[in-house]
Amino acid sequence: MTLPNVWNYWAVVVLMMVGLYIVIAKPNYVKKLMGLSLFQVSVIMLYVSMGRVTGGTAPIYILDDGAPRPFVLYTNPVPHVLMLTAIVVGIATTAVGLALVVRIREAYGSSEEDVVAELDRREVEAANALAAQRAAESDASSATAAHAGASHEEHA
Amino acid sequence: METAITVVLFVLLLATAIILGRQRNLFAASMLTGIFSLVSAGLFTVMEAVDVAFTEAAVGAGISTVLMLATLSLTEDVEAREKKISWPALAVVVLTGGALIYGTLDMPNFGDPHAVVHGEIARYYIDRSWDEIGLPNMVTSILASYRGSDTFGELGVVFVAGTSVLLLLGGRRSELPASGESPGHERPSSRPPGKRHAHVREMPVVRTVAKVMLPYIVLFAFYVQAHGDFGPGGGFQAGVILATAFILFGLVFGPQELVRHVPPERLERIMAVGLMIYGGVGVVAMLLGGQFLAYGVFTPSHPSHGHHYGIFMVELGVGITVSAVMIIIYATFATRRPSLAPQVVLDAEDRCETEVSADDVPLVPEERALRSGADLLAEGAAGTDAASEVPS
Amino acid sequence: MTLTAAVMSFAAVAILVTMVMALFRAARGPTTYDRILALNLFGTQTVLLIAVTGFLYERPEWMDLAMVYGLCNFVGVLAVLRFSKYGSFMEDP
Amino acid sequence: MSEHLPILMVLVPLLSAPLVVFIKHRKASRVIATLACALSACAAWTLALQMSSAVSYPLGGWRPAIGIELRVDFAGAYVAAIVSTIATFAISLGTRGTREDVVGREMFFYAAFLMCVAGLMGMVVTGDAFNVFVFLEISSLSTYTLVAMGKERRALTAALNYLFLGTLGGTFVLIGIGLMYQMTGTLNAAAVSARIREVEHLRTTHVAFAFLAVGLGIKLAVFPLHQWLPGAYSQAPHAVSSFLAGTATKVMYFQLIRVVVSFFGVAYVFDTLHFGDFLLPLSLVAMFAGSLSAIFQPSLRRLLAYSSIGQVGYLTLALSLGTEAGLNAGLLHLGAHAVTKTALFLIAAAFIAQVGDDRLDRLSGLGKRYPLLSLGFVLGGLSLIGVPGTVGFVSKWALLEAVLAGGRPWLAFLILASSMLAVVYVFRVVEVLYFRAPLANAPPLARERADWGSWVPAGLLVLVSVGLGVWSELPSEYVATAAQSLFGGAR
Amino acid sequence: MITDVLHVIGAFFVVVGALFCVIGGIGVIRLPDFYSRCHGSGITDSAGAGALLLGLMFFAPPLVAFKLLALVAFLWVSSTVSTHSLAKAAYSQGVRIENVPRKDWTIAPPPPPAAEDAVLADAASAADPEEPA
Repeated sequence: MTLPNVWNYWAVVVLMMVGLYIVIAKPNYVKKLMGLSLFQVSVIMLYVSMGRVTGGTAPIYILDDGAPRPFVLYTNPVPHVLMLTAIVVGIATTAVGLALVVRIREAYGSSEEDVVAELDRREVEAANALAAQRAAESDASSATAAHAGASHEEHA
Repeated sequence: METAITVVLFVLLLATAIILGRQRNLFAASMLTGIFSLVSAGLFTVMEAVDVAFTEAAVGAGISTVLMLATLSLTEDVEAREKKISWPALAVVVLTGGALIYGTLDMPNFGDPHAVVHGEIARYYIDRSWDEIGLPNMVTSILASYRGSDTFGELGVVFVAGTSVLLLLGGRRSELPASGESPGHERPSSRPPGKRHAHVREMPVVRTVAKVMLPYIVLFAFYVQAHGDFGPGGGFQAGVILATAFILFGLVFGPQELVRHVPPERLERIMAVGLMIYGGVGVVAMLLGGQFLAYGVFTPSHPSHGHHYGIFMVELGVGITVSAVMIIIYATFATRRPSLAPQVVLDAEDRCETEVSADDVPLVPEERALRSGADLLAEGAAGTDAASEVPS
Repeated sequence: MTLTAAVMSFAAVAILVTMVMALFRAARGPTTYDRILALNLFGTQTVLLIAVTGFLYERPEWMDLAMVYGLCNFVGVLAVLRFSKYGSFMEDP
Repeated sequence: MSEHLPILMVLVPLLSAPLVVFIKHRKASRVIATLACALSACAAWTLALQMSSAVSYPLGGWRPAIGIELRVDFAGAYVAAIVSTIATFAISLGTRGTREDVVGREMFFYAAFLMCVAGLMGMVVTGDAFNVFVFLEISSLSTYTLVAMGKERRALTAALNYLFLGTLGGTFVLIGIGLMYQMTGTLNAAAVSARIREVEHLRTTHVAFAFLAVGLGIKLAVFPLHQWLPGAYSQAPHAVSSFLAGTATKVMYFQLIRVVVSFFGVAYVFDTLHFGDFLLPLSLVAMFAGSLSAIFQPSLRRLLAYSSIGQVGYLTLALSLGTEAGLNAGLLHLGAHAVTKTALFLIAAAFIAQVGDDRLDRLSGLGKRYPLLSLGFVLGGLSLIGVPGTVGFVSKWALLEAVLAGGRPWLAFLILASSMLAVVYVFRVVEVLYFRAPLANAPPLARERADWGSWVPAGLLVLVSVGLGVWSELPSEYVATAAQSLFGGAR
Repeated sequence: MITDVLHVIGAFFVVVGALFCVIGGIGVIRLPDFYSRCHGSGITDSAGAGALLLGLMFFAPPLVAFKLLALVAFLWVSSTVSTHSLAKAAYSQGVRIENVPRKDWTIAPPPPPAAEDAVLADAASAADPEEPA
């Protein structure tokens, strides 16, 4: 089968996968956000290389005294328009992510995902232990109350 | 010649991405993100995508690097864990990459002019946008008029980003003079107490040069805003460059000075005004009988003039909101009072976490190894500049 | 190959070689300042590369793009000095 | 004025967000926000009721394929009406359950909420592939921030995890749209479905659909990709968690239906790609795993979050049948679950307002103390299970009919079995509320008096869910025409 | 006719600028310590960029020539300032010249003659590896 000349796309796919790997594998939140912006920039490269026309100039009309020169080969302007949006979405997500990382660093004392997950797990464990302990106490006290023969309705 | 430059740039990009992945010193990593954006913008230029290169350079190399560095000054600047391959991540990556490569097998050749993608609407825009709208830069005419609602949504995303950063970090701004509950308390900077640095006042060169250059950068931003119709440029790029000028001011003269000159309360209103201008232009078109954002209705006699007015107003709204949001985001990050919470480092066996306060001198051995390890990495072995490796 | 194309491609090759040298210094540089210096050099070379390729493709209006590169490069280096512990900007809060 | 309805639904919340930030008045921003959602709901309902056929609104005055076109069919109007109504109910809760440092800056909270509503409404009405991505990003970005506004510090980690997974999902959708554009050369839904015939055999089209499905799957919290949902729904402030529970996953589900039906075409998706065979096992696993883990959750909102994952399994099951009856059941269940789950989250919010915490051990014995609230929860729980007389039954019945019509009776048995699991976790809460003695040493209740602000919306929605159950022909008729118009007898 | 002369002068300046860039690049690699490397990078910013962009002006129409002039002015100002602040930061952080291990040429090196030529040859080839083929 004849392989189309698509090595450009393969190079972009490799960059995308490096970015995706950093997002999934690295525990540090700031490093993850860097991987995320890497991933988004390479998706932008995929779009732009899709719109490329060999020999075509940038999608700006070449004007000969006021009128566009006829029969000029332009690259496809539509992916460029779409990618202006994607770049802005990327920077917006990175800014919100970085703000969250700063808040997490202040609340937890660490910006590493495994440390934060560990602290969360301990917090939930402590809450469950407290609940169990409180339930045991209330059973004991209600048992003593029942034992003491006070038959009236137990109010909160 | 073009494929040669493309190959070199792709190699540079891949090298930067891999070094970025392995680099544990996050300052170096954020510098590498800046380089990655610059080189990718170079690649877009070679691939004739000039507007995209413009925005990627201004946003990627400019704003996002500065934001990451500002975040790192508020959090740790060294990644904790050493480098080890995580197999589940590799599996997901290989799976996704394989699917994408499988997808490229049926794609048309790179740069093939007869591909389907250049047929339909792209052919229409290239042939007709000069007669219908009359702007030399096709990208701006598509961006603002044909697909105007996309840009309206995009401006909404920028507005949400500004609102989010204000909601998340707007609270604890460090007041102007060094007040706050513990004026004496030193920020637990990782630098040893002995090595205080010269205050910025002692760097007159940078201050005067910044004062000289700032007006020209602002002038350049307005040029880019107006030039958007004829060449690469437009509302987004102009807004980002204008914000870069204010960020430069904030970098050189200090964030308090920036907040004093450009109070965030007023910026928040300006942020909202830009989006309302964009929406307002659309609503006026509706009131005049057309659909939302139908600029042709403004001048029924010859619609292309209506498009000129509409696109100019819309780009103005975009420029206002984008610059206000970028300045707000930078000011919020830079004036955020660093938390005094000690850094929590989990013991290797994850049994107990050692509450390590970064500013008590006797650092935990493992922490010191980590710290000096990073310095060693940064300062380089072979004892060169040994004096500069200050005992932390 | 017309004169301009030959000259421009020679300049482009020269700039790419300088970029590789800058990357070499960035990778090996003992102190972090060497890395920041290499970043600065890399940024300037990118500005020149865009200017030269602009002429190679007869699209001279790319100079705005080169201007933005220079601006971002300058702000990037100042930001590194302001926020990193290596900088001397850091005011005492 | 009425022909502008499709854009007004999106524009009113989208423009009132900057208005709220511009005015910067704490009390007024809440009134404006509620008014904006109510106006958007009125626009959606009038459009849904008075439209005879699919409405097309060309933005910017350009003809559909060239410019962006808003395309609202019966199903779109139905989902838009549900989303805006639930938004009005949710926003009336205001900034309950948010962090204390939001106090001075409620206007930003309302602005983010309005942008989230506008994003979701935009996604439902737009007919252009890339415009879907833009509105998806608006709603997702504002959702991450709103979730981070929760009281506890765990809301921050929930929001950041949601950001990572959600952005990966969004970028997968972007890749899918890119590949689809490369194959068909156009972005408009109708134009794409016309051109997809010629490129059906190409591998790039298969990969494009795969990426779109996985991306929307992440946003939809389909079983293996659902890790973000429990944390996000249980840590978010009350208004946000009840709004998201009712609408976020539902709009993504509707978008998946649109991708399958109006972008790629049912014949291609179900016959060449056998998408149904992938989706069926995933939904069955989701139904059982979601309900099973819901049983062992310590707090009420986490229980409801895991039950949502189970209910999403029903939705994807309905879609995987690939028939018009399946689509009808899916749309019906979308509406039923939206109303029911939002009512339950509102009740949970009311309990938290009274008790201060929604852990099940803190709620023990409150059946007698707050009979009205507990009754509301019971009715909501019954509708979740699908007991006759509630809206849940209407949709489960339609699902059973669709499954039986599809000739797979064992599926019907599995659906009933997973409904039994729903009975278990609903009864667990009922047992805690009614049959357990209140804790003697429980810390004092957050507030004694009934907090009517959070009780009224909850009560209203419960009445709606019961009412629709009784007069069940109201929703099922409308949805039948919607499914028929959307499906168009393709198979 | 006139344009050919302009192009020739421009080509000359572009080649000179490119060479300056390369020389600056070599300086950044081979110079021993940080401060002298600052000098190396200074060459590319001032002489290299200046000559190259001046050369490009000869090829450009008037408006673009003015843009190039603005670009040269901006580059000259910004890169010198950033190199200055970088050097100041390095100095305040204690980076000194004397702690760089330097080859002490005063000690008479007894390298065998063959080694001598090899070193010279290396130096020569390292000096201009980038002459185009």
